[in-house]
Amino acid sequence: MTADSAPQPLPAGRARQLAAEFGLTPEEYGRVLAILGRVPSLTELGVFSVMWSEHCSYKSSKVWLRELPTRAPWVIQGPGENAGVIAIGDGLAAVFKMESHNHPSFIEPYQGAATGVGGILRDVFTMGARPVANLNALRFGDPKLPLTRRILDGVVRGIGGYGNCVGVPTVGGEVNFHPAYNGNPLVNAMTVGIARADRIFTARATGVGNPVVYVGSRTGRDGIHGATMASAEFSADAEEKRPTVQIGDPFTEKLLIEACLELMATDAIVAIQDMGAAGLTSSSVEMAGKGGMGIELDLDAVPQREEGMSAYEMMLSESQERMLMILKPGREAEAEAIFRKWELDFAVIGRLTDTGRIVIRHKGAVEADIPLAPLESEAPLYRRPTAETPKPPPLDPASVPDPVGIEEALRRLVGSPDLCSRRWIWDQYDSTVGGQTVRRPGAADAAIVRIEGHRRALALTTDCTPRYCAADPEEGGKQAVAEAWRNITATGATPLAITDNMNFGNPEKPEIMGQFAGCIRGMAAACRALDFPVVSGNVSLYNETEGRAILPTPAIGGVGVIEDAARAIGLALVPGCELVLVGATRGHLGQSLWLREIAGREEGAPPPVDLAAERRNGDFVRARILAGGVRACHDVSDGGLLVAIAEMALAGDVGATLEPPPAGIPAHAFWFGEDQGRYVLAVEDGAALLAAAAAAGVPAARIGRAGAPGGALVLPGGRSISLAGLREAHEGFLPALMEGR
Amino acid sequence: MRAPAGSDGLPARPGARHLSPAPGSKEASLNAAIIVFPGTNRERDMAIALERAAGRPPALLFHRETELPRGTDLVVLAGGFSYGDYLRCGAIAAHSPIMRAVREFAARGGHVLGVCNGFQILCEAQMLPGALLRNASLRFLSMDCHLRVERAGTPFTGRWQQGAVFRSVMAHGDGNYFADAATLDRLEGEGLVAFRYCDARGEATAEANLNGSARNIAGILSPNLRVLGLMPHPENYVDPLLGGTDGLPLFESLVDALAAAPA
Amino acid sequence: MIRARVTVMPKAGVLDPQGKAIGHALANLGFAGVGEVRAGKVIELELAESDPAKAKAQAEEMARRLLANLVIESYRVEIA
Amino acid sequence: MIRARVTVMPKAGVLDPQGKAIGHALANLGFAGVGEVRAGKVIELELAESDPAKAKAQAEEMARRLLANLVIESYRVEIA
Ligand SMILES: Nc1ncnc2c1ncn2[C@@H]1O[C@H](COP(=O)(O)OP(=O)(O)O)[C@@H](O)[C@H]1O
Ligand SMILES: [Mg+2]
Repeated sequence: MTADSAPQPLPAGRARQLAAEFGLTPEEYGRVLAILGRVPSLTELGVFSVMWSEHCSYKSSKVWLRELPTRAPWVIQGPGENAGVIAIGDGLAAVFKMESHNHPSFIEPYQGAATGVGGILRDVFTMGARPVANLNALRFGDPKLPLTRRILDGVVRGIGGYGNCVGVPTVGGEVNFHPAYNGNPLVNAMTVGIARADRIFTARATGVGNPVVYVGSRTGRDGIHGATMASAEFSADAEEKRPTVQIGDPFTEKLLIEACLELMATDAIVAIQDMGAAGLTSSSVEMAGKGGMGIELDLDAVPQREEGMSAYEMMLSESQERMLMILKPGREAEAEAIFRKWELDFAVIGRLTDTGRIVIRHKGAVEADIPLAPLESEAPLYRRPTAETPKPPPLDPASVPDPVGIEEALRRLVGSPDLCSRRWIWDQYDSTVGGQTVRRPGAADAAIVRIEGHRRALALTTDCTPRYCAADPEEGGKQAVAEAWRNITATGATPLAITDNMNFGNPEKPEIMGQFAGCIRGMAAACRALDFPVVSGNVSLYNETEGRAILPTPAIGGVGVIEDAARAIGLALVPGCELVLVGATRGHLGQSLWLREIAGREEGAPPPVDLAAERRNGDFVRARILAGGVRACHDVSDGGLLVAIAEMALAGDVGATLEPPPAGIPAHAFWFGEDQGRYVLAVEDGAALLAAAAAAGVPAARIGRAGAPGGALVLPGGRSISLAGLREAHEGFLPALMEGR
Repeated sequence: MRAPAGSDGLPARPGARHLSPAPGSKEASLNAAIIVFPGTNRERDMAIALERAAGRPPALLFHRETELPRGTDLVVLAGGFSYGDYLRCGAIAAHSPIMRAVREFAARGGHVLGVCNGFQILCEAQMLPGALLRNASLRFLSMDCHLRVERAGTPFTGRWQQGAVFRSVMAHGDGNYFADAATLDRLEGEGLVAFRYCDARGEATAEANLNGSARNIAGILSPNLRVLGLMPHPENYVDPLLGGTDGLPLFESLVDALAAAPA
Repeated sequence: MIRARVTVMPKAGVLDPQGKAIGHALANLGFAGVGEVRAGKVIELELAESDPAKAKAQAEEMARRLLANLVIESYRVEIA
Repeated sequence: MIRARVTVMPKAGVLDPQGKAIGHALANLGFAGVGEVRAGKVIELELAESDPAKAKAQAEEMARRLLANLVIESYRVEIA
């Protein structure tokens, strides 16, 4: 390129003002000037502001994320690519990631959630994997508010609307309610795909002269500055940000999946990357940057949906269902034929160069010319000040008397917002398409999805207990990872790796950054102790409305594998079995749902996670499941032991008779305490299990016996609670809330 | 049973490539062809069920084709969201090139099975009467249902007794069967209602009629009994590991019928 | 260039769950005096045609062949 | 009793996947010269009101509060 075609700089004052509007600090803007050696053009300023936004640069979180363990012998690709990749046997790999669409889902719940699903699907199939399962981790505000219902309704319709249409089963997730999410719901979507382990595609662009190819939908003025919006705190005038909403087209996504996988079966692709946040900008910058290349784009060639779009608008558009790829030379026609067959747009829009610069041309003018290395190496990176959350004192169970009795507490708990059945939600998600879903939502602690043509299956879950994280970020971080590990273990599968979605408030506040750092510390400790590395993830900060932050929410998506899907077990109780509790019970009521829902208090330390015991107990349980003789298993988490037993009984429609609690623990603390590392097993031979536990040094106790179909839970002392009544409370809450039924 | 491996090492994905039709060997019992429209997404489920019953994989045919493979004796329109379900479910697919061939095939007495989106397409193509409206709840319904066999002894229901009750999966947003009263009376009078939604005991109650269909109708037949459309997915219950084999008789019935009397 | 508008409504006698649900929702929002509510579709087309009568005929054929399902819907064509 | 018709269309510039699919389908059916296609909704309401101006104001409020999603859609009210 020649000197006479340098980009047209903005007037200096205007550039400084716009930089601030786009979210660059004065110091960051100073770096832009230093890198370019001049004032940027509008397009250049747009590129810097989105690449250096929190969403794309991870500038506040990166230093902490580095503390997470990311390696294991089975990890093929850790964080840094579009999704993580692990080997799962038979020469196959699981490719997965979780991503947030929190802000868009607040502004327009249906489209926000739908495009969230679309985006995470692209992250997975861009690596060469066929998506085989979706999960969703949702957090909403106070269920009594009409706004909460409206958001919940739109989000669930949006997730279903997109996932059902693309034909990827939605097999699991989680839902919490808390007023802290009133103005900031969380929508975290996870996709898991399957690829051949030796056929993984990455975004590393190589080969000077190789064509840069655009495929998928046309570019419109959708969501310009969505990436910076996702990095900005909400104010009451959020309405004004509405034009940044994007519309999803799952039909086009389905065609894009098929077309990409068809092309990937050839060897024509050098590198590929979806256009997510900051669309064409981040995909082109990242691909060229990763390969140490330069890149030239000719925006006149970009397929456009609207007329008169500027270079700035095209580079920042977040139109959905688009991909960018680098092809081997001479393979354009072959690739184009495939995309045309699927009725998708296809255009060569540029070439790789050896200049190390991104050069953007539009209508004969150079609109941007930026050196790529400093764009990345000079990107802001902050070690923001942290303030530790003060450790709450442990709560003495004896200090909280039981106001209502065991029976009434159980009835209320199973019908409470955080413990009621999620059936109303999963009934709107196609969980069976693909014909491989062995355990659907509600049937097991982790969903089980078989790999077509194999006996092997994946075990999938999402978990996080935000109230624990708020009380003690480090214990909460540990617990989130441990619960995901436990959920997979409870099916008989081996937990292999996680993806995470770190949802927090404003990182410029030391107490928020302290929560972040604490959660990371806890997660890292748990990942190490459980051999459960992090292979991908996403950070969503500034989840605040008018200065009030959400609960710290590090959502964990766990993936495990079981060699023979037929050996995976569920949580439904089976008549005639003995019930054995594995793990130690101390009656920990601090931060429990019993404390919140029954005693009306949110206080105390959350239950500590003893990682050595967690590992020992879980490895023992998994071995027993695989050895046979365990008919059902459920981990003990929210709501404690009696809620876990009730969930098993309801799932199997089988009653149970329970034995008295040990002396020394108040009854309500025994039945509703949330001590960690515990499982309820329904086994054919209780004595054999207890003997094996004793030999392994694992605490275990017989706690009851399963009864007859359709029966009741019989408490020690003879009082019995009919399953029909419990079911009404458990199943009734969401339909009543959402349909007035 | 294993689907043929594709070049990506995973089972072949129909729709991604155009598989060659199964060879028309004499002892072969079923030459099925599944039509893949853009947005069809249950073709794998269907292929697995057909292969389980027939012992051989079906052919997969892209919507742009204008002819069926030689020797085809069953055409299947599978579930999904053809053309995104935009405009009306099945409306755009009903006008695609391959449908002319399907219509001619049916007119010659060929067997056609349409499930879910396939049923919607058959109605939109006027190969079956009536239409499928939005579910009465206006929500997508993904859950188990029970079906009662209203017409045994057809090529699709030969393995069931009249009145038999079986479980199926349903997964649709627009499954609310509608036809005017005269059409419904005719369907009933001629015994062309194949399946009705019912409860576990076989009662066709209002509560069991989750999508609001007229007279609990879940599936209907053409007058020659060779075209069947139904909303639920029998193909998702053909494996004990995946919830049971309640749907298998439908496919086994087809194998029986087409082995006995080729079209 | 002529703009045509095709309005497609559920036929009388055909169940209209959407219309019913909208009616309920309006009542719940406090709107009084809302009688029957019917929900339909509208498709706006740009036609490369200069004769309004021809454009209308063309849009009507589109409605008959694709845009409306005459089993359950009726249509109306307007030319802008 | 006044009949109001509320037409709700995707805003200009907002992706309209449905309109796009319909446009493709019309072309595949052999209709030539079809330009842009936009698909929207129409809601017909019976209002217990005798003053057309009041009926219009009421329908407009309904559109704003429920019938249209103003983030992505615009609406138009006509009184029959
Ligand atoms: N948003 C959702 N989408 C689909 N399934 C969900 C969702 N939320 C919860 N579920 C399912 O409901 C069941 C119970 O969830 P949860 O109470 O979070 O389980 P656990 O406490 O064992 O982790 C699980 O099978 C889970 O996958
Ligand atoms: Mg869970």
